[in-house]
Amino acid sequence: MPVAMALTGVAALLATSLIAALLQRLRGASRLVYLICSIVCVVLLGLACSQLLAPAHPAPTMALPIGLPWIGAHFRIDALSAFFLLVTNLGGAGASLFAIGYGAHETAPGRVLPFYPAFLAGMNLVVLADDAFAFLVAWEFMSLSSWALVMSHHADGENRRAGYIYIVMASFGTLMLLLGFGLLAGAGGGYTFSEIRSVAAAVLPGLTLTLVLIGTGSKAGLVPLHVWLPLAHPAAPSHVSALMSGVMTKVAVYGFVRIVFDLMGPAAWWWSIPVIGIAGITCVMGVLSALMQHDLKRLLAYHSVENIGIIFIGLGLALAFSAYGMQAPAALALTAALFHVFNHCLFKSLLFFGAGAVLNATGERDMEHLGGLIHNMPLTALAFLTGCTAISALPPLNGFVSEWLTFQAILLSPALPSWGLKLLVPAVGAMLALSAALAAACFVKAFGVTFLGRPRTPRAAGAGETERASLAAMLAFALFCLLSGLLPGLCIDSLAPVTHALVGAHMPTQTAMPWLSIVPIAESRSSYNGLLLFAFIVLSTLATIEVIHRFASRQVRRAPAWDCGFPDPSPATQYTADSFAQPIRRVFGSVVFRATESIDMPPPEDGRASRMIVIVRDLVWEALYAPIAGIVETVAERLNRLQFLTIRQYLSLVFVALVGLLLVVSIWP
Amino acid sequence: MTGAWFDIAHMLAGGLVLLSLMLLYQDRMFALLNVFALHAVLLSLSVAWQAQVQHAPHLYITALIALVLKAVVIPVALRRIVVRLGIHRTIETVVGVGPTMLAGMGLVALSMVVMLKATAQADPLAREDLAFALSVVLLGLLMMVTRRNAVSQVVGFMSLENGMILAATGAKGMPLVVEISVAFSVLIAFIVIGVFLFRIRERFDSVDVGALDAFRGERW
Amino acid sequence: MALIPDLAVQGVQMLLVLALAPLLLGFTRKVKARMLRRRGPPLLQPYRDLLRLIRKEAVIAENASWLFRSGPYMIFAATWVAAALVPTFATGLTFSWAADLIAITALLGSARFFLALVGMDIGTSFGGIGSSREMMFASLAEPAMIMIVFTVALIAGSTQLSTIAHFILTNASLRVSLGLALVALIIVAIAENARIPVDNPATHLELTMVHEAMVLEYSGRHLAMIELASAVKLLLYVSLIACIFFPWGLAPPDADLRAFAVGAVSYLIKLLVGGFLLVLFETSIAKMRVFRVPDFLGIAFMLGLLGTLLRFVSGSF
Amino acid sequence: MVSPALLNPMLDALSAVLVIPAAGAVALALLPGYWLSARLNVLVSFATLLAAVSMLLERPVPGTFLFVDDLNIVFVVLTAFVAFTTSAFSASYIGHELASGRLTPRYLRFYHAMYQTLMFAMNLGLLANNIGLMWVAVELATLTTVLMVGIYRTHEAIEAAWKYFILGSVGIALALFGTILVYMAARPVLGEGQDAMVWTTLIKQSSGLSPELLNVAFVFLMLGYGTKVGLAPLHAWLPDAHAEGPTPISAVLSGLLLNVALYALLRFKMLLAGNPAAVAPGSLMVTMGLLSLIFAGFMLYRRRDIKRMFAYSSIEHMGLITFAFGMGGPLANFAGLLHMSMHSLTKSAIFFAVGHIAQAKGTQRMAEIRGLTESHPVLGWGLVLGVVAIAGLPPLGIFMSEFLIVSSTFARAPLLALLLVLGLLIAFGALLLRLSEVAFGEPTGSTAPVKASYAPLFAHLALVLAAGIYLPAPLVAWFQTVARLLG
Repeated sequence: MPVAMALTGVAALLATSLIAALLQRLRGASRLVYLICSIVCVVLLGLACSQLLAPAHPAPTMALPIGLPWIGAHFRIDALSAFFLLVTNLGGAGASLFAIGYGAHETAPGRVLPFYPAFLAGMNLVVLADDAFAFLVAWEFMSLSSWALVMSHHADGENRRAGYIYIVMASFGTLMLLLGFGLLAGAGGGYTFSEIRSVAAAVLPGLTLTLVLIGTGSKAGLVPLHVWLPLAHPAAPSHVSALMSGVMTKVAVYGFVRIVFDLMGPAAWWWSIPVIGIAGITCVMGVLSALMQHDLKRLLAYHSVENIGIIFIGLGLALAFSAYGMQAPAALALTAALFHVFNHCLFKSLLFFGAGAVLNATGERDMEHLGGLIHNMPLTALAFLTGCTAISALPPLNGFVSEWLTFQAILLSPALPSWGLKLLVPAVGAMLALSAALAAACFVKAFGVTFLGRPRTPRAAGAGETERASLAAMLAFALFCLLSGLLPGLCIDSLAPVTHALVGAHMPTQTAMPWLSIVPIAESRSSYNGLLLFAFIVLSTLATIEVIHRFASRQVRRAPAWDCGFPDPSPATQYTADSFAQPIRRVFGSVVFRATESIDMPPPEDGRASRMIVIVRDLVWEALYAPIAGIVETVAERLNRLQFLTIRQYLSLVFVALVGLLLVVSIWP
Repeated sequence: MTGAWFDIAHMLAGGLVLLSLMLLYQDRMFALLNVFALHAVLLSLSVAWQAQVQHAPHLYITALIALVLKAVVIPVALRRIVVRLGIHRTIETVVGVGPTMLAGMGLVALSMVVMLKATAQADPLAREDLAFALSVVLLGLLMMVTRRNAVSQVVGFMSLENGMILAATGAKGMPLVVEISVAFSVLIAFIVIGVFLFRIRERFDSVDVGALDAFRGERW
Repeated sequence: MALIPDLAVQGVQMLLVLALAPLLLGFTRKVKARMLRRRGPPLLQPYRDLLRLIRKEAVIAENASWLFRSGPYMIFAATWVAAALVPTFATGLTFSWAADLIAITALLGSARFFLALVGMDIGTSFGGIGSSREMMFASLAEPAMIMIVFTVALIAGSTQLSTIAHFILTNASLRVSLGLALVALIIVAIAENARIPVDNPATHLELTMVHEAMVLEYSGRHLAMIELASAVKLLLYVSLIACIFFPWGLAPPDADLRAFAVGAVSYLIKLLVGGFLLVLFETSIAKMRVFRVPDFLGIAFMLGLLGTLLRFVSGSF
Repeated sequence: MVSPALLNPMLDALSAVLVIPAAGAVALALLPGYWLSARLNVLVSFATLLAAVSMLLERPVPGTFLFVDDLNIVFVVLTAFVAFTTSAFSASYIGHELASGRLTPRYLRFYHAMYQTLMFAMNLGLLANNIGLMWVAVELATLTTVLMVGIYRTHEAIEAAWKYFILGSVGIALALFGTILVYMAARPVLGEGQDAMVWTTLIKQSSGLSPELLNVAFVFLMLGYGTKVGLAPLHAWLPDAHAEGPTPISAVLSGLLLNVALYALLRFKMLLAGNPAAVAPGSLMVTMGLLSLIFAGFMLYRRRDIKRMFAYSSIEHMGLITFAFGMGGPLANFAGLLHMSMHSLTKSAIFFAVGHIAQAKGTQRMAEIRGLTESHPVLGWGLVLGVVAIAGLPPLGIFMSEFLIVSSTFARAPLLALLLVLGLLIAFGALLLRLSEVAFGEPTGSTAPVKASYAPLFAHLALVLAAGIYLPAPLVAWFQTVARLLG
């Protein structure tokens, strides 16, 4: 009974959080808690794998007499839930393992330990839930526990603000989803997913789609609902940031896939247009904003926005294809999206781990204060570098494979009959290409400024390698990145049941291909073989080294940096994060961020240093959120006068109400 | 019942409405109190008449309460309050008497419409009675709303309550009328005592809102 | 098809690109010098330079990391592999389907990624300038390249170079989108290879250099690796243009030796023509300011996007 | 005429629920010494609770004055329970007030007597089978609470009490007029005298009553009892009364008295619902509910006094409940009942926490209360949990009712649901904003530990949590029957 097992795991997590609440004062409590969490996650991971590789038909379900009384709480593990269960617990296990080392440095364990397992449990429950109520409860519980984690370092006002914006956005999204389910379930209140499925076509599909897009998008971080994300993710402890960025956004994607592909019935072609359009904008906006950051964790958080965009491009394409009954392309697009979900979970968690390790070693999140860490933290640097390469979609790592698949799906879309899509898809393809290139720039900046060069502060110079457990987590994830890049066929094949269930087809079996290369449609059309490429590169590298070292010189002399003849001793002359991004800021920023640079040059006689002022504005916030806040403020202020009336005036309110109602009654027919 | 009975009840009720309008019109404290005493007397008369008509002796108690308490005790008490608060010269009305009167007329019309429309099949006495009662109630409320002074507002409330009693007694055979009138008298007593104890003069409507903010416990 | 000969052909191809790359470089220098009324270095000078560099000891800054030392080899290897995957004289090589055009682009991307990183490793201001500008160029050149790939792929219905070449060969006809793609590809090639007007391979003037600034700290064998890598990259782009737009003479899969010979000869001719045209272009215009380069590359991007759009809208373009 | 029913020699549970608090009030009025009286207060409340629960087991037969049916027993048990826990809370709260000298023993004796009188009045109002008697009971409850709100004798307290008193009296008067009109409507059908005011007979004959008269009557009743419920724009008394009175009274006001008024409203709604010709009362309730919800939501933003803020949140939730009952239908009514009980428990729990917090920090001004989770972890997290619950976050009970209300409404009237969601969001934003200031950040004010019994607070929260996760089947069935009653 797999569902029962899964629920037991969840229960174990919840129990852990209770225990943690009681034992938080104990020494070694954190190790214990994280150990338990990682074990539970590994177990759930195994369960998910077994369900994904050998899906049971029909999907195992289970109903508990909790939740809505006359419905109860339904849980189910089909291929889709199994896949996301896998992603969730993979990330969970990694984060817990990382936290075994990392958590020791936690200043306020009492505010992290009780909520961490609850957060994991919440995410698992979302994936397991099989009725609207259970789904929403789990969904909001997930938000709530993560909010508590964001608030764990509450002394900092910024974090409090982040937490506040986060929880408000989260419950806004939940309410939208609630409305959406209200539409799907109808007045009768048929809240179980099976009942919703049984309804042939959704009423008001446009409204439902909008609500779902807002609801899940606000959690996943689609522009313009992403504002909370770059605030909240960095505010949490790093292993939690890893979970929020690497896993929780994926749970949101799960929500979208589950509702739109599974519950809403057959898709209409125009559904895909808003999805694809928003996704494209999200890509570019996300990566550009990431480039403007110099806070390492915030950069990573913004970059999650970009990856969410990539995922939603795939989903949108899949919607379009399946709406026109082109099942094979739909399967390709969906596979691309889901594979990218998996990959992003891997390397984004990895990168946040790295950021956490750096944070522990130096106490700094600001790249401008870092640098040269590769010398003192070689292994962390290696793992982080792998993550950077993977997330920049460079072969032979995994990030490239999923983006390559997405490109292949785009290349199939001219066959779509709709003109709107004919115009939209290439534009979005361009955006995707653009954001892929910018991502590379972004991570050259991230790695180069943080790990390379000379240390910019003593704290950076005095950094030391991080704990063994944390290292293990990072290196393991780096290895996964490499493996799933070299053997993508395995991952793609294991996604087959999911796509088959959702769009009625799956990609050709990849492991059957010669030399383990992946072939979306036909070998003559396109194919890619990461393993071979990797072997090639490694071999030729070794060969070159061998040749040169054997037949030519191998001696090395260390000397001061050349630097065109006049090296500068001060590390302050290095390129900083901001100056690295300056060319790109000048190319794109002036449009997207209204970025302005001004130089304040003091007159000759006064001695202060001249300064360069860069102003980067967040137009989304200014155009959308600030006005809303302003409106609420003004209305509240206006209405507030009613608090200061006199009794006579209050009486006159009553009087007016009475007379008004009497008038109504008197003119009532 | 014969027409005479009916007409008398009718006349008494109508008289009450007239007196309510006069209350609205008064702009001197003592005069106001006098008119109110008259109001109470008229009420007790009509209640007694109803007791007579309906052969409901317990209504006499209500009439008695009305007479003793409202026509004598409370006006006297209020008079003393007025004296010691030194407000016997002033009546600050929010809007002028003219508009107030007009509004009063409108309210009477409204109550007529509402009631006569609503009580199509009830017996005529009850209908008229209810209509008048409602207009007395509304006029009382109007008075509370348009007067700044605590005492005159108490008067307004009491006239409103007279309307209630009128309606209650008009409703033929209604039980608990006595209890209700007693309960109301307790209410009135509380209000008067409140005015008396806490020197409430402006609390109904403090002109200076800043003082009120302090009371609201906001805006320190 | 038999594995051994195919592997042999593949090996020949790899060695060929390695062998021809410096030659192309020398050829361009020579021609350029001639055009500027100079005698110029001998044709084989690049080989000599490389050999000397290899023999020299490598001088490395004190704070160089392992990345700095291993970088050049990785860059070189990635570029070399990418070049080996582009059909030069014959299509349908054994490993040609190991990576399609997108993958080749991405391989060059990873080479650049590491180049930019090693540029920042020492922590000098020049390295920073170089890397940041390089990435800025790349952020436009790469999408432009992808757009070109889209256009071509939509025409040929494949992203496999062999298939594309074959398609162009079999039903050759002038196409608007193809023309757009060609122009765009040339622009991208110029930018990617740090040629005038985007960058000047010959200068060490601080404010103008981009590529040179990144490799400023390198010496000895490391520098040789990077020089060779850039030479190979130049060759790669020339042969890429040749393979996509002028595939005539390419030996078909499992061809006989004669076909291979024809292919080799025609390839050599294409290289010379390409190099000559490049030099002609370079000598005829001046280098542009760094912040005009985005406009230059933007043109390529727009052309590629236009081509793709046309293909999306109708198959006849 | 009330007396015979009360001094009924055979003490069945029904009269016990009334007699025990009445006797308790007398005893407490005579008993000196706060320690003893506080304990006695708890004891009496517990006895009342027992009596109330016993009514669940076997229903007393309805009399002409008092009766028990599925609807009011919900309220009675809830009232008795919250009254009991609140008395326990006040036992630990009042001691501090005495120590800090805000209250003298004399006032304390008065306070306890009044507490039981209030319980008596509320139970009477709930159990009354006679609409006149119900009215008297509600007025009695009003008077007692007025006296307790003003008990601190500060300017603010007196002002609040006075405002409450005046507005309440007017409301009561309007309610009476409505009651008279109902009687008038019933008289032609049921004849003169008792029957025309006895609930059980009224509801039987509801279809025969004159619809026009009922419409007018409902206007008056809506405004009259609505004033007590605290619906905008009749709400003015509520925030100040909550803010200035002793915290146990705030808890009782929010948790119970509002419910009693709402109960009266529901009774008359059933009456109209039973009469096909009458105007549907739903629309009026929906309008006022929505108005109160959104209005209170906005008002929350500018609050500086912590108790006043939660008073406004009570207005908001009362609006939501009224809205639900106005929508009607099995789902919405069920949700309304659930929400009402959840709100009583949660809001009183919040006031328990707030009371201790105000005592610990020596102020009610939120600007001076910071970082509670640091300085007073138990209280702070208790408050967080309470606010999270009241804001409607799962897995706590209020989420379930809000889920049902919103989703069922959206299927029937999308526009209303959107307004509803808007109001909920606004209120949510305000509550969480204040919470993140009060509960988190650098602690300010005294960090001296408070000696307080957290049992009532966490008992309520535990109940709310449990209800959010699992509702026992009998309770559900019972609520469903009541929902059906409400039509």
